[in-house]
Amino acid sequence: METAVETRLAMYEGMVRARYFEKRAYDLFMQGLVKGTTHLGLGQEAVAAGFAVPMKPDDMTYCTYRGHNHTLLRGAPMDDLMGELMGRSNGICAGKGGSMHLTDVTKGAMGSYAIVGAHLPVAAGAAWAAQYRGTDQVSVCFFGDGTTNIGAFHEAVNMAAVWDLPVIFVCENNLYMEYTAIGDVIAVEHPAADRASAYGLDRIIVDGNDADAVYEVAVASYERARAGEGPSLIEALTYRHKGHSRADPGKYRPDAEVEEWLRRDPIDIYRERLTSQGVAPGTLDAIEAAALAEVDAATEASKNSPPPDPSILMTDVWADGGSSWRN
Amino acid sequence: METAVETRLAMYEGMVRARYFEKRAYDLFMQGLVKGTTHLGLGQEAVAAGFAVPMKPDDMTYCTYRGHNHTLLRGAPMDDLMGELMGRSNGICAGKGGSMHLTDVTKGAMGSYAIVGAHLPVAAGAAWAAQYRGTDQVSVCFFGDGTTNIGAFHEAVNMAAVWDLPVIFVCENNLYMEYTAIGDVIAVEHPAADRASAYGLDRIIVDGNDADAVYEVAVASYERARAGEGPSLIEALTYRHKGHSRADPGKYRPDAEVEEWLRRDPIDIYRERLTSQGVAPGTLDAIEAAALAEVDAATEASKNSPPPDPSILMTDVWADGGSSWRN
Amino acid sequence: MAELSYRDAVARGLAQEMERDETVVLIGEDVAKAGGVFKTTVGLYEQFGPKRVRDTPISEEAITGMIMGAAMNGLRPVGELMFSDFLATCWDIVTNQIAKTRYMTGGQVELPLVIRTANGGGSRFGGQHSQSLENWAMAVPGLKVVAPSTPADVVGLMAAAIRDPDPVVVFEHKKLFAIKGDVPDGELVDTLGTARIVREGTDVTIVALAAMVHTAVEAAEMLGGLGISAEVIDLRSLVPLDTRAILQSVAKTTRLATVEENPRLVGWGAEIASIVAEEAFWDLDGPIVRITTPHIPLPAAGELEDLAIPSVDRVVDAVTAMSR
Amino acid sequence: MAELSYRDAVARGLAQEMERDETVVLIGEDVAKAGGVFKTTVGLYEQFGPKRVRDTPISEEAITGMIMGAAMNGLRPVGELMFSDFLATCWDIVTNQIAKTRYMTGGQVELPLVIRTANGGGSRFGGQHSQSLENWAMAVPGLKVVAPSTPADVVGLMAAAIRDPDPVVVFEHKKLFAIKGDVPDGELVDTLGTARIVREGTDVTIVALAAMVHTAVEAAEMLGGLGISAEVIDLRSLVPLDTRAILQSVAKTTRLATVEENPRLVGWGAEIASIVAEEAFWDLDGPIVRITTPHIPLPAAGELEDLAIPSVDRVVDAVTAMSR
Ligand SMILES: Cc1ncc(C[n+]2csc(CCOP(=O)(O)OP(=O)(O)O)c2C)c(N)n1
Ligand SMILES: Cc1ncc(C[n+]2csc(CCOP(=O)(O)OP(=O)(O)O)c2C)c(N)n1
Ligand SMILES: [Mg+2]
Ligand SMILES: [Mg+2]
Repeated sequence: METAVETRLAMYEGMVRARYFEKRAYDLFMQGLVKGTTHLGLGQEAVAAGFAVPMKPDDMTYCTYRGHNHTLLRGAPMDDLMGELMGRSNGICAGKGGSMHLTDVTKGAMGSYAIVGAHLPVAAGAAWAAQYRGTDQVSVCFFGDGTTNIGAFHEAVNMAAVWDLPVIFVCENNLYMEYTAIGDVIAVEHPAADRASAYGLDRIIVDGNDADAVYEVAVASYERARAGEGPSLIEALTYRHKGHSRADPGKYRPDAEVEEWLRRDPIDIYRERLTSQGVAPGTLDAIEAAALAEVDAATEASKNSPPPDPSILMTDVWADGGSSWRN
Repeated sequence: METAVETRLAMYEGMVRARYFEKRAYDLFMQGLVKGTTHLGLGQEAVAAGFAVPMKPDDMTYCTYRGHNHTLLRGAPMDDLMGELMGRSNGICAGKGGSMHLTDVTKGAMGSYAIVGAHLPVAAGAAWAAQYRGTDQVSVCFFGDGTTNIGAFHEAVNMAAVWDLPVIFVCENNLYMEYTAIGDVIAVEHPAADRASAYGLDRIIVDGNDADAVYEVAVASYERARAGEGPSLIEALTYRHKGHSRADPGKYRPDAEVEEWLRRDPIDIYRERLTSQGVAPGTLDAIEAAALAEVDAATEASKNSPPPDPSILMTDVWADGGSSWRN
Repeated sequence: MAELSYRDAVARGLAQEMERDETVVLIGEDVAKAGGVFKTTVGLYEQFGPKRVRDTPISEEAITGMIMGAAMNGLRPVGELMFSDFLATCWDIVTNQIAKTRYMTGGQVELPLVIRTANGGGSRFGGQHSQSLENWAMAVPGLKVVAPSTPADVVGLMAAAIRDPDPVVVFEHKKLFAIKGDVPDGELVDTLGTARIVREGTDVTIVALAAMVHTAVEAAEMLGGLGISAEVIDLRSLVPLDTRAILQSVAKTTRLATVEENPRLVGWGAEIASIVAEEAFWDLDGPIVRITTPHIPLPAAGELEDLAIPSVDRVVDAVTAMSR
Repeated sequence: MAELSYRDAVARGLAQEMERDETVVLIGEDVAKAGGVFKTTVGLYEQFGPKRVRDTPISEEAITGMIMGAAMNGLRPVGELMFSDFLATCWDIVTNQIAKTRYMTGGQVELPLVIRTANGGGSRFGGQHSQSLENWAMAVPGLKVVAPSTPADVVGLMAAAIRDPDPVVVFEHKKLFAIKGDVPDGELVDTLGTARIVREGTDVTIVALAAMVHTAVEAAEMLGGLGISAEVIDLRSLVPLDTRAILQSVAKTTRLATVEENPRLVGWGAEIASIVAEEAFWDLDGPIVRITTPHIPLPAAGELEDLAIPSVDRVVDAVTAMSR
């Protein structure tokens, strides 16, 4: 089963766009233009690409504060994402969400959730509605290794398994929570895979830095879900190149470990593989150049976008558009 | 490794006392003398006996609303327990707790908790303090099959495993939650045992209607805990003879299933075994008679005990004895 | 017009909405085959089948999280939390996720869901199964909060809650399950945010909710005998809040008392008192009095619990004292 | 006397108590080797070692449940919840277990524990990491609630909280971590339930807490320039509540305003307003005014967040208007 070259180029493009976008976000944070906090998925792009590319438009993605890449790869406009990070009025959430809450429902990017674990049952619920309505949608939920120790993980995976829901739980195991290693806080080796049997699920581990491998696992899990065979719990092994958030230098990580993983950069690996398999370097260069141009344009557009209008402070608490709690 | 006959008689006595106590509680509930609600452990006495008898006085028991038997078997005075069920001033919690919150800290009965799952981390915390202070105590935590699906279960067992805490998690699998079978809401066969590996723990299942078997498993887990080898998660297979609570007739259970389990009454089984192994029936009769007399006396004492004095409404919110939140 | 119990009114309200809209579904612990532990969902499983009325594991975060996700994808789900005390076990999902998602996404996400839960004391269940927690929900921007006091209101407000495009928490009062009342025939749909003047009066306004409405009305009758004419307002919903009804009444009576079952501090009564102390200060002819459960957990023993929860006598005494 | 940041004062208060009592232990996510995500526990791991300062999994129910159990068995544990918003994820443990256990057991169980948590907005973190939730804790009988506004108060109130035999939730304000202030040398132990008059005045009483104390003081300075003499009270703890300080001040000034960071409905300001409207009604010469964040989740964009949280200008305007 050979993956079509266009598909693979789409994954390459997705990874490169995410990479440039997040590098820029980092620079803008250091310049004080992105405020608050920001959690980068630099180094984890292959997971996002492998899962996003084979999704159908009405499939649903749930992710975390480390969700730039997932949201972008579902097709959310880069301008609006950048604007949201910068708190501008072009922001995808009108500036109300910020870096940790990127959402584009029109593209199936059903939200970025910033309380660890909370979105797992939500993703399961979306899958339940898909099952109930017979829509053939799948719901994909990304989360980190550390998230496997919170109660909501357990409740959601169990319920999804019992109800055979079309939801894919994807643990991006990047070896660390914030500043503490996952190995320090679990009694098994694999935070997600070694828990799968507790829910009657298969133990699935994939190289999260290999876009092709991720793609294959993703497609298999989607097929299973659409066939009514229930959820999958997948552990993707990967690494974040930077610290947990903001300006965290990530010093709690051994140098050798960081170096080793930087050598296993998913984009470098994929570029090499594609070219060695006959894709013209120029094709990939063009993708990179386009991505960079897109990031530049998004940055420019967002810099030029005004801050949110004060009037929106009081809108959209309720469906009537307002925030009134009284008459 | 033969269990001493006195130990076995203590277990028999414990089971019989619990049985008579709870039968009386049921009668009193039907007479309107026990108010609110009450959850009986009738049929589950062997679990309580097997774990309680080998405990040391300063070991700690944490249990649920279905905790009459565990609290009684740790040595809480029967009068005071009956008084608490009846909401009288002789109640072990002064009438403030009720059936679901029986506690006797002086006997190591560290409380009955009525929110499913909440006491698992609490029991782990008590074990952590034991480990920290080097007291050689174990903490034993009883809960039902349905409790294995709530987040607190997952968080507590994981943390206990990672910190090697001297805590024993005992799942009393009585096949039902309230009115729904456990089999309907899990994707594995054994709600606790089939989850143990997720925490690096052994898969332990015991016949919860066989006091000797429970005793052996309990002793082994205590030894492990005191040796610093960490927690155990034990699934005891048992059955409740009555409904979930109050006057629930338990009609959601197949007749044949109920009959089968009534035939496997832990007290009948144990009486038969003891007599067949040479214990004089008269010895057991005497234990039964004494237990019945104790229950009669406790009932009488509680009936004669006045309702709580109104003044205690406002006591014991704070350590200063009062409830004032202002000056 | 039929006489219905408050308990049966819950099922009737749910059935009415499930009949007209097949995206309305109900999940919770023991809600299906068993008909609910309070028998509030009896018959729904039989009428609507296992796909629409589903039992769940004991997983409150999953229950509330799942209805949130389902509401994002085309359903109008109703989730039952057996006791309102269990809101605490899924409070993150309710407050941080359900309540905030529309706002945080700039209005992208609509969450037409209902959380139903049995609330309140008086049943001798002890501190973990007796709380009145409407004020917890009221404190959270993004949640609507309903607490009916009569069978007819149960039906109409439940229907309104289900049809509402925003998340609504419906507090069903345990002590009221057995009461009966007339419920009009046919489809009933009420309006959230409308208080009801249960009893007119001219000397003092007594604002109450759920079970306390009945306490307040009884007290008002007795106060009448003592020459004090009390107006009783049943708030029915806390969010939206019918401040107009309260302010109008206080403008007439010049006095305000609130009767709350929740513990003393920062209950909904404090909000009402503060609104009146700010907006109707010049209407007032005397102090605002809050009658509440003391700031203690609820005790199990009947004699103690009855002392804790505001009684008719306590309301009569307090209102008499303030009217001197 | 040394100048210390609010952030460093947290570590100093903890270290002071850990030095004198080896039953004091600290657990939480990233509190040990990393020194806390807000760097509030820097140095404690090095000074007290891995047994007394321990990193946990991301398991807030386990963190709070474990400190409860440990407090039942001889320790005086301190648990950190990284952000106060995460209280929602363990709210059952905090409210139904920790808060109620002494009462429900008839006084058998003592729980000398502290939950520390970073609270409040202004950091552009968005709706799930910015809430001011002191009012949630205040609503729960059995919890003491502390929220310091200065480095010296952080040390003294932290020590008092740790020594207190009851469960205390200490809200550390994120926006204040960087502020500096003088802290006396030597052991500092403050008293819970004592408000402080930060600035004396005669025309109006402004009651504030944590970051809002600084806002209120700045506003009071400006009001002085406008001819309005404002007295500013820093509550410092909500439970116990120093009602005496508030009532005395209002008796003098005859006017009350509260400045709260939490959303509008049922905040602590409503409790204060209600107490005054009941007990000091005849002292008042005008409406009680609450200045709060509107009843909305907090937005992420700086311009919006600044509009939402009470500003100096907003306080000045509101107090000027009410003083007319
Ligand atoms: C309930 C909760 N606890 C703690 C946090 C703070 N926090 C944010 S991210 C994070 C680490 C999460 O680690 P992991 O799940 O591995 O995801 P990663 O950040 O590595 O992608 C923590 C502890 C939170 N947001 N929610
Ligand atoms: C968090 C929570 N959810 C629901 C309940 C209501 N409830 C009380 S007991 C019970 C069933 C518990 O089943 P199991 O754990 O098997 O224990 P058993 O009663 O069989 O001993 C339920 C659902 C509760 N007390 N707490
Ligand atoms: Mg991680
Ligand atoms: Mg059971």
